Amino acid sequence: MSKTIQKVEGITKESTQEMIDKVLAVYPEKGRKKRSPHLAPNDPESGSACVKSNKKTVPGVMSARGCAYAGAKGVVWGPIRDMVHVSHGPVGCGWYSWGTRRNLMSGTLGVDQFAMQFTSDFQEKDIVYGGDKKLKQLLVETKELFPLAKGISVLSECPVGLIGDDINAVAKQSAKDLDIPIIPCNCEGFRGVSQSLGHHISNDTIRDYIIETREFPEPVGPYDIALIGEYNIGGDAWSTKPLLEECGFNVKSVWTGDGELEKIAATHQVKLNVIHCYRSMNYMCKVMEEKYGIPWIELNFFGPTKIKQSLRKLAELFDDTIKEKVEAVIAKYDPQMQAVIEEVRPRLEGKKVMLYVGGLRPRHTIGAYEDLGMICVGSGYEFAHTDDYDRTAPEMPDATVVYDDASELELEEFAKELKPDLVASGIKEKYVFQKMGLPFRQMHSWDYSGPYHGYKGFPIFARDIDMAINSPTWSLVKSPY
Amino acid sequence: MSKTIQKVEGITKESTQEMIDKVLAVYPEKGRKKRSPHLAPNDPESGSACVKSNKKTVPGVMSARGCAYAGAKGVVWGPIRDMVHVSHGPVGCGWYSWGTRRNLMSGTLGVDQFAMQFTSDFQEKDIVYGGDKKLKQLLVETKELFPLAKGISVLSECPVGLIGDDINAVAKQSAKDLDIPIIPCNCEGFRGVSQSLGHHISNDTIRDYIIETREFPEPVGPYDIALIGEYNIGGDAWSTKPLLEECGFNVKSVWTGDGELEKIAATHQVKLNVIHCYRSMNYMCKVMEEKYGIPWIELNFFGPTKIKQSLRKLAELFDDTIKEKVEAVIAKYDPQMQAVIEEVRPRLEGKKVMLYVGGLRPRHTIGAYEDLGMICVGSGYEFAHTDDYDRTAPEMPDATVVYDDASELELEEFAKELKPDLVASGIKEKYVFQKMGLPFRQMHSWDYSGPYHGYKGFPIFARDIDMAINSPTWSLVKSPY
Amino acid sequence: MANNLGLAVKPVTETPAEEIERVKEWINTEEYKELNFKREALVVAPPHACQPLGAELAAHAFEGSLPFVHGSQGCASYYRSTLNRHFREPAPAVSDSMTEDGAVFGGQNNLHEGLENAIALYKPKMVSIFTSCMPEIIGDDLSAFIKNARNKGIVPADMPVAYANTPSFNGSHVHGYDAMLLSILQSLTAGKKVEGRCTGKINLVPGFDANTGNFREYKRIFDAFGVPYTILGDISDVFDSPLDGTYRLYAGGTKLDDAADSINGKATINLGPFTAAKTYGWLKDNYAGKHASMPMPLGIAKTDAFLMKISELSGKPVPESLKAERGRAVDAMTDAHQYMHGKKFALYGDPDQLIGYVSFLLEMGAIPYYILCSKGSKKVEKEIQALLDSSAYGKQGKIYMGKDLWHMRSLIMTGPVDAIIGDTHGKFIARDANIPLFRFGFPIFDRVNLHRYPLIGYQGVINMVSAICNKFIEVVDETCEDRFFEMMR
Amino acid sequence: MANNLGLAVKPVTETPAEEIERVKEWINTEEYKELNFKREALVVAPPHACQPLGAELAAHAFEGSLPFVHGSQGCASYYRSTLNRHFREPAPAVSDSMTEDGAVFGGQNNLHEGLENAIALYKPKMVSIFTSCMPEIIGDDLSAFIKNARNKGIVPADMPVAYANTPSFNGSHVHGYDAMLLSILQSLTAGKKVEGRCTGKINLVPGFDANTGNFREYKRIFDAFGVPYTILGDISDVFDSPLDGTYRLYAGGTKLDDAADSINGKATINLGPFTAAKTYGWLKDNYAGKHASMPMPLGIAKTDAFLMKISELSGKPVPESLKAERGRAVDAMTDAHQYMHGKKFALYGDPDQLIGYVSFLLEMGAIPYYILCSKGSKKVEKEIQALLDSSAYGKQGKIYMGKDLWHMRSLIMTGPVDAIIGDTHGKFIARDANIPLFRFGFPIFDRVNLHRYPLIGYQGVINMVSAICNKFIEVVDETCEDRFFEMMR
Repeated sequence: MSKTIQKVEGITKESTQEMIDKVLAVYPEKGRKKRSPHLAPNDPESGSACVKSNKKTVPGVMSARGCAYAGAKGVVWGPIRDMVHVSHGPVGCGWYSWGTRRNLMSGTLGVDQFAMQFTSDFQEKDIVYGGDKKLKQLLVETKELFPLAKGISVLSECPVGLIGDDINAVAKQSAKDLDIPIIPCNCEGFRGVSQSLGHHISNDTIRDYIIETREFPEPVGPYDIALIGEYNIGGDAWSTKPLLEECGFNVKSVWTGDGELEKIAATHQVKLNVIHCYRSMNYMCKVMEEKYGIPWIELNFFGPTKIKQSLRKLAELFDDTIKEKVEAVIAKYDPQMQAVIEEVRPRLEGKKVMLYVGGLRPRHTIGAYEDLGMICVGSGYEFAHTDDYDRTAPEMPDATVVYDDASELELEEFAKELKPDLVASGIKEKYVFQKMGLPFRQMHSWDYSGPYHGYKGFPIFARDIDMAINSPTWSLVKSPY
Repeated sequence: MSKTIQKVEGITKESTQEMIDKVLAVYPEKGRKKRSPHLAPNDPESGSACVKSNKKTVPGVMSARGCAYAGAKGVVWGPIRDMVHVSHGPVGCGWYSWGTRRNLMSGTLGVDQFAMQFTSDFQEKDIVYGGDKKLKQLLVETKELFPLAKGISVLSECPVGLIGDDINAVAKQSAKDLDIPIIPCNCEGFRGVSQSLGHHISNDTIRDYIIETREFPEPVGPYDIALIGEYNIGGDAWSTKPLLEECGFNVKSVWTGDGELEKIAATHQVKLNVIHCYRSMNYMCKVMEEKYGIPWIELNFFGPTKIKQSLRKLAELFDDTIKEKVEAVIAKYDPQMQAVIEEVRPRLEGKKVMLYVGGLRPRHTIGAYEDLGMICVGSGYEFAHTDDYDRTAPEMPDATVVYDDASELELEEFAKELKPDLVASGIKEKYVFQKMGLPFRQMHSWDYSGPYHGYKGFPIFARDIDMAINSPTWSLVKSPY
Repeated sequence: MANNLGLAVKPVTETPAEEIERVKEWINTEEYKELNFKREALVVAPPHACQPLGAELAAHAFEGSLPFVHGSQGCASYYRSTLNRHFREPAPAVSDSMTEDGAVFGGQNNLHEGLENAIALYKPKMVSIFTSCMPEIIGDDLSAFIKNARNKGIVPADMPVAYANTPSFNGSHVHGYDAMLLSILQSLTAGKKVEGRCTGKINLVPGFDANTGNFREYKRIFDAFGVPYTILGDISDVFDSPLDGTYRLYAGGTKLDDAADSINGKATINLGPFTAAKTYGWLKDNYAGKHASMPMPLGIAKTDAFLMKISELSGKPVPESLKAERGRAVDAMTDAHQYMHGKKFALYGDPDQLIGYVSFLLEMGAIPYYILCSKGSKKVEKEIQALLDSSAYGKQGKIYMGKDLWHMRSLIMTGPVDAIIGDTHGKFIARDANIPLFRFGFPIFDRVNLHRYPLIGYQGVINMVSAICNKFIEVVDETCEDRFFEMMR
Repeated sequence: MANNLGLAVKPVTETPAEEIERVKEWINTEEYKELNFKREALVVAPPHACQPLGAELAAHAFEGSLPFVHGSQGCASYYRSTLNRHFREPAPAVSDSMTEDGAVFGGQNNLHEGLENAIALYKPKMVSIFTSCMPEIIGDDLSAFIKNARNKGIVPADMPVAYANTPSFNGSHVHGYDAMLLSILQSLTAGKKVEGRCTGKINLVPGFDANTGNFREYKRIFDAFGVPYTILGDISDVFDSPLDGTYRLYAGGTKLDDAADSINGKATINLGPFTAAKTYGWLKDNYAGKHASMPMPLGIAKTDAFLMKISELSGKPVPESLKAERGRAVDAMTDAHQYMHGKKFALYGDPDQLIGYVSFLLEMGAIPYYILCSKGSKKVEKEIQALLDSSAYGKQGKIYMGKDLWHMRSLIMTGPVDAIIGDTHGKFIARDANIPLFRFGFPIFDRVNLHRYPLIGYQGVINMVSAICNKFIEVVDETCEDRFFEMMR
């Protein structure tokens, strides 16, 4: 998916570095030294990361990062619909992550789908005397009140690790007693530097407790694949899964959007893992590759250009049946997508977007904006690693600014300098930029819209971007008096 | 339905007359002379009217009365659901009477039910050149756009009569041309002294254009009756009609609540006319009695006492089959009604109500209040005749005030003097009394509740009266500071 | 067979169910729409009332003014109950109860007797007389009748009596309001003009508007400016009076002295400009000070213009507090724009309000799709068209002048929209089309308190945004599949 | 069979549809309810958050105050996004990003480095520090850390630094608010008490309240009295700032000087009284002037009491304008009582708000049927019970302390009510029970602007009446048979 190096008028390595230096000047020396390696002009030619990443957040800088628990509960475990996910510890963590990620789910709440907040609601006495006994009791009650739950995840919050509880032992015993998978996940928020470790820990628990505990009753077929790192935000999986099926694949399981525990557990049987969000699930892809010899491929489902490239790249791994179907699918949808572009692009041509998100979006969405005629003038990740930035370099125009774990001040100053027509970031940033009069879309939650993935998603994405940038409300910002 | 003469503590002929004199003193001499015969203490023993009625309203007194058009459109014709009722003249009259009477209807609006406002929307040029031509065209358009309408009524507004249009000729010709009954109703608002003449004129047009134009296909049975003067306010007819049916009758037509033109047209075939609202439809009962020998009986469907009396009185006219059914019905519902009374009466015992309404309610509802333990301390009609007041005298306690076509000032002053716990009157009075801190129910429209008729209605009536009087909001009226 | 009336007797029939189904579908078709739009004589469900209703509203708007209907008492009952139902408040008004003999002898006797009684019973500070059909048809000479009444001593010499001809077969409630207001101002200001005198106040003429919240908002805005003002006329206390155990026959209204002195005002702003056109014409010729006629302040731009006009006329800057309110309203619009952007609306109502709603919708990126005015004019159409032309979101807008709600129904059933803005009378269409109706117009018979929430000004913008967007979200919440039922919206 | 993890391998199964249907019905039964109420360890869908969230709200409420989370940055992200979503506004706050090594070395280094950076980057006038779990577990000594920071010159000598221990395993957001507020006031007023000085102002402590409209309403009420006041602390401009092209990191809040001088106030009114109990306890001992603790002014009676208290403390009569507002609110209640009378409500939320809703509902003749507080207390229960006992409409009311929304679901599915009053989290129950949810609580994630409409005071009464009654009417309009679909309601 390489492409020619793009330039943006007025943006040079020097101008970008100057902009970076200007904001760094505000920092005290120590802070400046720490932040400096995380900010740099992009060098697409190098094809590799221009910034450092996955380091501790500098204290006091107003970071957008979450924690390991957030990565475990919000990202990996939470979307599995047929399990009860217990936020083990004080009430807050589960409360904040209750219904706030938009990983949509099928099923009936409290019956065979469990999107409520389950918590052990630690009190002072649980801190003093430990929470293991309470956990044991809680698991019994969960099984009793929610008999159709296929399993229970126990997601530790900070106090659990700090007071030395042994949830692993409790889970083991209770799983036996209750005859139901109970997965202890030591994802205390203080672990690691961001939600990223939460993903890793969760991947590890899938490896240790889930995978290969089930098998599909039907024989394995040549087109059996799994869709990994697809969380069904705003219904994304309900766009991508049918698309892959239309291309001739059997999508045996989705990790973990609208996910089902037993299908995830049987994923060791598929022929290929198709991964979308590399950051949060590459660990398990690698495990499955090593352990079961399952190859994996990274795709991009944003915007017709990337979708087309991705589908063809995927088809390359299969026979002509698939190749023909993929071409037929492209032939069917591409004109529809072009119609969308024709409608919207005249209103968006040349508009500049600045991205700051998590997961795969800071690089994966660039092509979709480009499909709309837009230019990416800055991008960065909340919790990425070097391999993410390596992959980002070729996607972004030359010398545009890259920021890792950006502080709000940095983003503000960059926006003031770059004057983007759109900022695409998270809820914590949204109203900051809107107050500045800058159009904004939440790109973690699709701003309560979606899906944005696949051919079903692109027209919605295009409509939303158009609406955000061209809403007449922006012309009202400046008072005439 | 006679009863022993009731007394109200503190109310004597003298006290009432004093109260009347006090308010009359405010009038200029001429006005006082005109109003004086319309205000008097009740004399139940006399069994006859103590006031004059059906006279011109005194100019300038803030009367609650409507006009002949209101009596025709709002009361008699409007509720017939399968006809188009054209308000012929300027836009207003039809607009004001559009959906404001709560005569509920079955059917689908614009298809086989026509509760919209149909108007010829007179303009200056229609006044100058006459509206007959427009009417003719309008009738064609009506037939074309509303093919399922069973007929069209043309209800004249004031200008029509004053400019000398001949709607009768137009109706006659168009009825022939379009092959559909078209009923011209010369109910200009300036005719007569109140809506009462509108009822009469409408009755006359039914006589002249409708009755005996249809016949029921099935043979006449011994229990075939018509329900006259039941307008289905808030669904009243959907309580009274099934009740009569439960008693063994075939209710062949209802005049005119949720009414059907052709069934009304075949009413000359029934064995008995049961009339509820005597005022608005006694004319046609008398016509049917004279012309077709159909007897009629006045009943009262408000409150279990009156309902019971009414049903037995009705049964008296029929054989044992009916008598047994009526007793069975009473035995079934009476205990339910007593349960309602037991629940509500302790909260209403001894409460005083002042009535000022139209039609049959100023006398017919008294028994229902009494069922709840309440006392009527004043009553009067907007547009009654002497026969109404004759019928009222025995229902009201001795010496309580009777007012005919009361002015707002009179009502206000009487309320200040009598301090009723409830005023039951119309929308124009409602907020006046509420501002005085007096509980109030609209008793033309059941205050957007209902039904109030029959056994189905009484529990709702009881609940509403209880709610109105005992709403805790009344205790908030006086500020503590 | 013929009956004894000489009419043919047929059997009672039932319309076959299939026939009903057929027509049910037919009335939703293009074919029906075309037929429907061919109507020339029949008017079905027009959303406007007649002149005297508006006249009564104007008559209520002045201190101690008793609305007096010269005509049948039935007319008065209709006007009063309309106002009762809309405001859920008293609407005290009298009539002189003309009947048949009026047609023969004219209405002078009724008028005189009525005035005598009304003044004795209801002790007004002024009487505001307007006409219903009968006297208009028979040609009563109100001017002469009232002169005679004065001569006969029926009306105290110092009691102002205004009178307006408000024929129901011409214009709508809006025109009646204009006529009555004009007469009231003429009668109150007669002889009050003092050369060189300036009250220092700005007169505001909002025209027919049955939203008491709007009036309170105008006052709050002037107070924020610290600019003295006189509203001509002010219904806010009249139709939003306290419930405290005392019934006030005259619960508020513009003080008569203020109204009289308004002729010596510093400036006069007419909002509308269709709603009080005649009055404004006269004011411009007769009132001291500067004059301005401008649209109702609905939406941001029109509110900006209003505030800047106050600023210009008063010489005071727009206060910071209002500027902050502006920012908060724009904030609310921006935060919610995604719930309205691209949504199609059908609108109907009085001309000036329609112009305001169109302006507001365009500011939100919403599409005013059908704009219907049952008593519009070429001028109104031109004004709305100009607005539509000013925005990309106005391109699809179609204007229907002189059409009614039965036309609107055909439009919506054949070319759907997302919502309707109108008054209570649109609820049947809204139900048939299964879309929300936003009750911003008059009358509102089926909701409580809506007239207490201003639609004008920046606060009005927030109120409209809230009502519309929250309803759209609610519809999603109530109608989506389980799997799309979400915590956040 | 066992896999290479040593775990048994079973086939992938599908839950049979009948089984799903069975459980679907079962969870709505009395049997399930009983089982559900037997829970001792598991908590499902509790409608309260943890202390630091409340602390952040308090920390935002003062001019130039930067909320500073001593703990993991993930915690800060959670608190901030909750406030972002509720207000649709920025919520700038920092954390000192403690990680594993904090457990070993304590959090002083993080705190110091964080303060240094935060002060340089975000230039606060004060820093308001509160804790999430980690430092609470490891026992960081904030007091010492901050002293050290001052000694090391990390914090300017004249910059106030407040700090509160807000353990998440204790109390709820309400208690965190209380703790932070107390610390802010202690730190701002330290050394500011001047014998004999009186600011002449009334201090108002509204406690945890995420309705900016309420705060504006408090201010409007004091202004109407003409009584000077200081609100401790004032979030109204912070979370309802204009969109005008300028981002303000600190958009409002109680002025620090005013807060400092509040210790010399004429009087202090604590509203709640559960929401800021500790703060009030300290204020009573340390602040000059008179003190009063009273319920939130929700409903007429509690607003009356509030106004009379202001009147008593200020020596000024309740202004006529507010008395008229009272009358208008009572008018609105009376006009609409029939739409609420006898309707059953399920309520949940914070104690003080629950007390207010119960009081308001009883005034309307509505029935507070289930009253649930997931962090209640015997004292709260007693207070609510006393209210219920005071009215015939309270007889059926049942109070549930320490229960959650999964309990509430069982209650409602087995014993129906007409509506729920709560926050967004109740929407799933409302959907299952097919009844309206009135979002009067916190947070509101799925509607716009609701936090801009006051619920307190007389205007709040009108807003609650309007929201509730119009929704009930709407439900009738939307669900009735055609033959009961009417123009008037």
